[in-house]
Amino acid sequence: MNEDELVEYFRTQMRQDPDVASAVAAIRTLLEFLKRDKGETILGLRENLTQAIDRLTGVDSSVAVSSGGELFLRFISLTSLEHDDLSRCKKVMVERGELFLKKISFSRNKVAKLCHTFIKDGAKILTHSSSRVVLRVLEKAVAEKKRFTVYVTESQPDCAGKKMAEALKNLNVPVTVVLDAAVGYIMEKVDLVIVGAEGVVESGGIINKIGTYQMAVCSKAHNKPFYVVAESFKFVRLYPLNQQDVPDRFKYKADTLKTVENLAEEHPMIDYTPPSLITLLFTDLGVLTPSAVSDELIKLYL
Amino acid sequence: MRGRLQRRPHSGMGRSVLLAALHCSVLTGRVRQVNMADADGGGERKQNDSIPHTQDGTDTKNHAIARAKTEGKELTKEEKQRLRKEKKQQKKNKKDDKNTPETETEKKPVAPAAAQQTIPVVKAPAVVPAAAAEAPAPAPTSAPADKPAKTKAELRAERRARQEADRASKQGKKGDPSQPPTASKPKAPPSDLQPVVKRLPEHVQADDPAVVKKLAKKLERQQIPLRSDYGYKVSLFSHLHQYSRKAPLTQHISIPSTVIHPSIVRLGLQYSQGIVAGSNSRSIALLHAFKQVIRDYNTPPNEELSRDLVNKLKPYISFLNQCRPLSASMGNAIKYIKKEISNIPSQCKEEEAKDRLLKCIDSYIVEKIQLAAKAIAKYAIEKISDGDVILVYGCSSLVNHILFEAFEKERKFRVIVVDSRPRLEGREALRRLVKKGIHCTYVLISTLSYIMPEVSKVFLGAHALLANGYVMSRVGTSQIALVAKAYNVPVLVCCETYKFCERVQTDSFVSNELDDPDDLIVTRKGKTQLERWQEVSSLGLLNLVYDVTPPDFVDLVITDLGMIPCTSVPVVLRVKNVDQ
Amino acid sequence: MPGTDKETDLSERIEAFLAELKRGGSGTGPLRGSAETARETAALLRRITAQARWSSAGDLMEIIRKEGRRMTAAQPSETTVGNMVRRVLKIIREEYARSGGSSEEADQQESLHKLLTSGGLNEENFRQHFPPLKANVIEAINELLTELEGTTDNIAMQALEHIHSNEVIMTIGRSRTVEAFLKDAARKRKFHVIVAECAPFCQGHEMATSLSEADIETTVITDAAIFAVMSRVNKVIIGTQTVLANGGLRAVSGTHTLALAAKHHSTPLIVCAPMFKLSPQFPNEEDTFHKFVSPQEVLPFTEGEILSKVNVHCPVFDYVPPELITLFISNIGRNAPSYIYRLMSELYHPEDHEL
Amino acid sequence: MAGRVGKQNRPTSGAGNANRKGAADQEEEEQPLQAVLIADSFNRRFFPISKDQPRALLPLANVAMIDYTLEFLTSTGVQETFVFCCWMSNKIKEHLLKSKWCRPTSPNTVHIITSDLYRSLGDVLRDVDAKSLVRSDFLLVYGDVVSNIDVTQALQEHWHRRKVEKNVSVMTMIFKESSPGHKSRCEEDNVIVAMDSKSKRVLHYQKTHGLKRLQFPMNIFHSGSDEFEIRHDLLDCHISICSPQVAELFTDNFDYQTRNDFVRGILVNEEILGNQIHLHVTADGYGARVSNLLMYDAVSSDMVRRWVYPLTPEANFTDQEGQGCTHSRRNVYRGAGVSLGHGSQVEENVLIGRETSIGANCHISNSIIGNNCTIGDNVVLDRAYIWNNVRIAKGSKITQSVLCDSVEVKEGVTLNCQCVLAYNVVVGPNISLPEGTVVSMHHPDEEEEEDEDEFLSDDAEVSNSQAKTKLKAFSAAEVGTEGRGFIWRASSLPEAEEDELAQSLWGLELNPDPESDSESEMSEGSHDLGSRGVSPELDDVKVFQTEVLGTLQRGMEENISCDNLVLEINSLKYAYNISLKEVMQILTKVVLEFPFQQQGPQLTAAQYCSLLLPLLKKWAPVFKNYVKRAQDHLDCLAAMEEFFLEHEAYWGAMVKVLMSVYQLEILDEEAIMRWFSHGVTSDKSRLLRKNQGLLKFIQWLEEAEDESSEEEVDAA
Repeated sequence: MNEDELVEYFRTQMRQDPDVASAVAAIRTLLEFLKRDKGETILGLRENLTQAIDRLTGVDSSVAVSSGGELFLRFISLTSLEHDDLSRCKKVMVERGELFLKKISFSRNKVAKLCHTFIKDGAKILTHSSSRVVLRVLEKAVAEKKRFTVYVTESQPDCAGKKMAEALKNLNVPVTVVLDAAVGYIMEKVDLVIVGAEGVVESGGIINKIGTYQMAVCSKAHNKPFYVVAESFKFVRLYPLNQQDVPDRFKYKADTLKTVENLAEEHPMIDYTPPSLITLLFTDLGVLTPSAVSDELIKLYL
Repeated sequence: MRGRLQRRPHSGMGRSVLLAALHCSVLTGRVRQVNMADADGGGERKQNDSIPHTQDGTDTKNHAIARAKTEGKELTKEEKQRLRKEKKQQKKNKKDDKNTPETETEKKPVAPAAAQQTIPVVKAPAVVPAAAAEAPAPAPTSAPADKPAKTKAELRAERRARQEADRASKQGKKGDPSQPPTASKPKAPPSDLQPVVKRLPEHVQADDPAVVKKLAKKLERQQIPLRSDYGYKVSLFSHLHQYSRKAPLTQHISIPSTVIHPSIVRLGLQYSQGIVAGSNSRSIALLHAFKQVIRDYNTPPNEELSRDLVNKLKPYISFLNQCRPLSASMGNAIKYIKKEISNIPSQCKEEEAKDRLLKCIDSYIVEKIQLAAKAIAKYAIEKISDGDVILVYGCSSLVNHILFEAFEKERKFRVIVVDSRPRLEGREALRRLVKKGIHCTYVLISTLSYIMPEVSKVFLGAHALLANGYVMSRVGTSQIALVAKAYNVPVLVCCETYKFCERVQTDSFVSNELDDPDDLIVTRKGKTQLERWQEVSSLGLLNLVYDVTPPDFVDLVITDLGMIPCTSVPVVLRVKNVDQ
Repeated sequence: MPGTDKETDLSERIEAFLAELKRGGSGTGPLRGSAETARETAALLRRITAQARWSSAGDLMEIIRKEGRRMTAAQPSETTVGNMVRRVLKIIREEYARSGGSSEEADQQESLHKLLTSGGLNEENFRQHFPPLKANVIEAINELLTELEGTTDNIAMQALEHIHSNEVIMTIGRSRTVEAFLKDAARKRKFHVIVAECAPFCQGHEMATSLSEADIETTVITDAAIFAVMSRVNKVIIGTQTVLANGGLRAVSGTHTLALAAKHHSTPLIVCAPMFKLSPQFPNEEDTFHKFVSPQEVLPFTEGEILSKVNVHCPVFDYVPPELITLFISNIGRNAPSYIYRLMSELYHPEDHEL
Repeated sequence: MAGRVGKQNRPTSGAGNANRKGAADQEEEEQPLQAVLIADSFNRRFFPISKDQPRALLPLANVAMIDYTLEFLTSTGVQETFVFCCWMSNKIKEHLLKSKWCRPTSPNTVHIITSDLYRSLGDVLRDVDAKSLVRSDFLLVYGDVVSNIDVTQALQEHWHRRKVEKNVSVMTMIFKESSPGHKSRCEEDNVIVAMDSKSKRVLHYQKTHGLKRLQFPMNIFHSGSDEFEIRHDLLDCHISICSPQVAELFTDNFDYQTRNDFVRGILVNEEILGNQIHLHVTADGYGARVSNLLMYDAVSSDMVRRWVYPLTPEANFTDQEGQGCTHSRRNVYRGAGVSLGHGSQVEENVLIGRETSIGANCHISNSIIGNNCTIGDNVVLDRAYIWNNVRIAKGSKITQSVLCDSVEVKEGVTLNCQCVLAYNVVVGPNISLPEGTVVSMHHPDEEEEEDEDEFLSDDAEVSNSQAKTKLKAFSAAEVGTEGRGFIWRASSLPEAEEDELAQSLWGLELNPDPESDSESEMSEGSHDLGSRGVSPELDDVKVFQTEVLGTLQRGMEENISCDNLVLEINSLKYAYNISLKEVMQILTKVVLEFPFQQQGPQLTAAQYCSLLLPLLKKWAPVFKNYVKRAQDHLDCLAAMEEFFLEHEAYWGAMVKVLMSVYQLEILDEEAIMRWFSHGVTSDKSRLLRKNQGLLKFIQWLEEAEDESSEEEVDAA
């Protein structure tokens, strides 16, 4: 399976169900790649996979993809430890991979189940941009006969917020789209903030659509709880100190990275929200305090 | 009938109070021994007298040092000379006091017996308490039998007192006996007329024996009994006095009171019993009492009113201060009166002078208190919008007034009344609001953080606004502000400008007031935990009266001059001083 | 037949316990200290394990879950009950695993690692039957009980590490743990304790009297004076009713104010909390979080007609967010609030978080 | 059942025999505490509701009342309870059998004893005695008592008393302190009690309801007790601790029907029998009996406001499945599966039963809604008590009403205060029921034939009435076009019935008359002041009067300017919040009495005048200040008249007084004329008007007037 096929496969994955997280898509692709891979040695296999992952991140620069990729690699290496015989090993890998995919497909519901109890009847919720997980949580809450109103930031440049608002309207939840600049204004009247995340970093902070940070700062200033909902496969081994420290490959679109040489003029697509601003993270591993995140990652990678 | 009598300066009321006092002293063994204590106290005082006057100087000096200790400030030059002045002043006092009794006797043919009693009193101070102490002797009473008698007398005294209070406060359109009082020391005024209020008052340096002794001496000169501290005092507050409500000052007053005007005695009793409480009602009551005094005053021969009257007021003031430390508002009121008195030209006729003073006082009440309240209400109502949930604490007459006004203006809001032990003044506020038909919720201060999320605005009353922008108010106010800040709820403080005060204070310790510690005792489910706290040496009860709220908790101060930030209090003060 | 007799006897005991819990704390929070409750619960569970009919660990866990649910329902505010049930469940899991030979007690916490490595979705069904299991479980529960006995002392022992001589310590209400803690310290050091009375129940008064008897210089203040006095306090030591999963507290009302005041004067806030008070509950505005007692406590019935027009609330508990807390002192050591979640995962099995 | 009985005598084994009465000390240990619960009210207060359901089973906060009572008994340590039912006994039995009380594990064994012969409390207790059910002191309560009082202390006292002097104290009644005017005080059982302060012995006991004046027998005053209290601040919890003798006594005197009879009886021939009744007054704890719908309203709201803690709605003490509900801010309770439409406000003190669905933009406050109800959009509920399976269509408005099970309210119906819709009634659409309407599926006429066979008891033949209802048609005018049900109009009943019905549902005076509560306000005012000092017994008006007097006197002596006087008086006015009218009357009175103050009461009219007139002149400004509007004039005159009516001797002076005030322009002639022609209140005042001088004066006035005013006079 050459690179173009790979990319093609990835793209189709994304296209076929728009509801899938890019990380999941990446993992699927890699699994496919693994199946078709002709490598003899485990080392070779790793080589190819790493290349493939780079390729994918080249296509979609989101943190999720790379986190997915890393996870997959880790998974390969872990399993490869158990069996030395490649062919058997591959078999195990494949089935476990399927299993893994199966498991993480539940994760959103798990998150929803954990989180909806924090939305009390008549709550006013502020959310940023559009996040599938957040949407799922709110769906759950509606199913629980909870009444709440939602403010969604329009979230320039791609106006993803509008999409979110639409989705919520269909649930007939009263929803208002607000300007990104209106976060400070609106914060006063909301009860809690819920945002998704593209990646959850080791510090327990998150990387998410640009504008999340300001929202977090604002909510801190108003002592409003700031909740993050994210599946565990978004955990990524990365420790940004501040916005500067976030690698460019995440900050900017893949193609912009290729085309533009002076990034100074470019708008970053994501920002980093430090753990101190986050009240709680809801993941399929349970409700975590920011400090618990690194714990998880340590458990996984050490 | 009684109504008439008590209004007569030298009969009726005065007597009834004193009777009450006597009864107490007759009946309760406790009191008797207090008297005894006084008696020896008297003896010791005699010694002090014998000490040559230079003593005074040293006294003042080490008292000054003491103050330096307590307040942690070094003596400024002008303070020094203040002290000097005061020394002179006191010498003068002596003279004045000498001839006050005469004046008394002259204008009191009604009770010559009293007059006779007085003269020895002046000569040998020790006799007064002694007499008081002997009084019980002829009454070999069986306690139970007399108890009712005593209580009745007390009752009468206090009923009168309370009515007085109501009247005074109601006249202030905002009377509520339950409003928290203030006891900030009167600020040092510019005019050098009243050394009494000029010094750092004794009631914030109870820990300095020199000062205490000095106070005792002064009082005795003015023939005012010294009130003895009660119970074990918490180490941090040993510089403050702590009195028991059960031992009112009036118990020690010989009958008939020679120096203290009955209306003042009554007022004192009301203060010390907390019947008149709340800075507004207290000030109004004070002003009315002074009106009474002035009415009954007539200038002794070869004295001029402006001088003599002021001197006459002095013992009264220190008496009241004994009953309960003066509040900032009272301080300002006194300052005002004294100024007015001193402004009276010497050639002016007595009658018209008195008339003029009375008018001044009335106008003070009207302008500074009643109209101020109106103005504040006008501003405050703008800040109350429909659907508001307003949190109030304790029972501030001003805040209540505002809420009433707002309610009459058909504003739709509900009120959360927060209350705190031991005074539970909130209940009074609650009753009033509910009676008016305002929708109320009632919680205790401990559950503040539960209720706060519902609240949209916090309205607080104040007892004094200090020059550094701190708000001095009923203890707990600062806590409310703190929590409100934590929940981003705006905090509005309502305060008339006559409560502004040049003093500065950054914590609630330096100058505060301790109320009767017994108030803390409660009985739940038939058990009284603190019953015998006196006997446990290591146990102390702290019944603090005030605290100060740092300006950064307060979003807005509503005064009769409009809405200002805490920080611009000094500005207002300057303006005031200019126009005064 | 003895079996049924035991059964009825058992169920009667359970009922009695439930009834007690229901009436538990008509006013001043739980009538008995939560330590006691914890012990009783554990003892009862042991009895159940001993007397109830069960063949496999699965059944036992089912039974205990069932009873556990009822107990917690009986007095939602008394979280220790639920915690004990969880502990016991955890014990059963462990014992089961051990007798099963598999040492998969390494880490039951759901984790990414597990997500990747664990083979298959098949959950342990605890169906196998091990004869010695019963004995082992009971044994383990006994250990738990002994641990419970020790908690207060263990905490008290650490007192001297935290209290230096003649400092001013503030506490609120009455916590037996804190009481022991301070008294222990008082044996060596002189210091001054300020107790906030915590109206309307005024447990503070009891606290003060008992401290002063151990002649510690004690001062009782009203709740209103907390902030005023805080500026002179250099440590705040409080007990709590529950430690929440996020490191926050569910403590007697007034504590939040106290904590805020402490924060404002940046005074360290130390919480003495035995492990059995850790509860996997989170402070969502869930309705079982608060506990309201009769308004009688606040506004007497004799207040008359205004009562029908006034709403009086008397919540017993406050939520204190973790950021206001400096340190936890538990019977197994001292932790920062951020570490609580870890303890949580050690004590309880994630699947038992909701019974 | 057998099993239970077996269990029941396990704890009480050996103590079964009833001849060991007295000797309370032994009994304390050995005897289990017993209780007699009467699950019948023996009156028809809840008709027509109680036609379909016995009162004890009516839901209060979605729990049958009897369950509260049983829970109360159990929590106070009662181990054995005898439930006596009469009306619809089978229903009660059924209910109890499937309740938790009859579970084997229940700590409180419940025996159900049914008979249709019970007509009163008396009958029951006689039966208790006959069956000799009770072995020792027992608790006596009704099936509709809601309480959380802990009676253990009372029990101790009771036992102690009985130990000290054997069998003298037969009963201890439990009362709760609560000031008059308290919402959950039932006007009907307002009692006034004279009790010995120390021994708590009842000396006199009287229901005050409907009494204008009270009298006390002399003997209570010179009875041995050196100190005794007469209390009206007590709320009867209808809980009493009885010794077994009580039952016997009931057997002995067949005329005892109610506890009231009993108490009165005991007290009357206390000397003869030497039995005493005691009182236990508790300050904390809650106890009340739901004796009518007003009380139902009060108790329900107390329940929701948590006064009966720990018996709160969310506690689910009956532990039935799914009864549990959650409690959140401002006392809002929601059962499982409750759904609220958007924009619906649940204000405060609301309990919503499980599976109930509420539409959009509703506004609900202080209400209790049962299970499985359906409420449409834009419904407004205030103090509505809605039982189970009720359907309310959109746009309805319900205030302080009771809707029984499976009632249906169609669109746009308005229920005004104190309506009652009994079971299965349908009303609407678009109809407004006037205040106090009672609608039932039973036709009121059913009553007549029932009335013969039954007296006060609820038990009645329902079967035949069913048939009747078929025949009768529902009037659309009354219950709406689609309505089903008959209005129980008071008029449709004979006189006796009428007020009984009026009583039966909503207590007596639906809203206590203003002055009564105003005065209670006043007393409260003084009371709370008392809390911070001493409570004055002086009534404000009096004080005010003396104050005014004082002021004026001083005014005299120190001739203070009138303005100042006015200032004084105003301040006083505020101080005692006296209305302007009163001020004027008092002022007038005071001034007129002033001469007496100066010279003592014995004055001739002439002297009096000579003294008074200068005063009037002096204080004219003061008067003017108050006498402005025409009304004031009249009031002033009225006051004068009043004064002179009291002092006939000075009628002569009156004219002069009037004259002077007229000349001082304090009063104008119309006013005087008006007063003269109209003001007649009593024949004495008519007499007054006959007074020669007055007539002259009036004449003089008339002459002084011109045409216009003359017409006026004619008109007047």
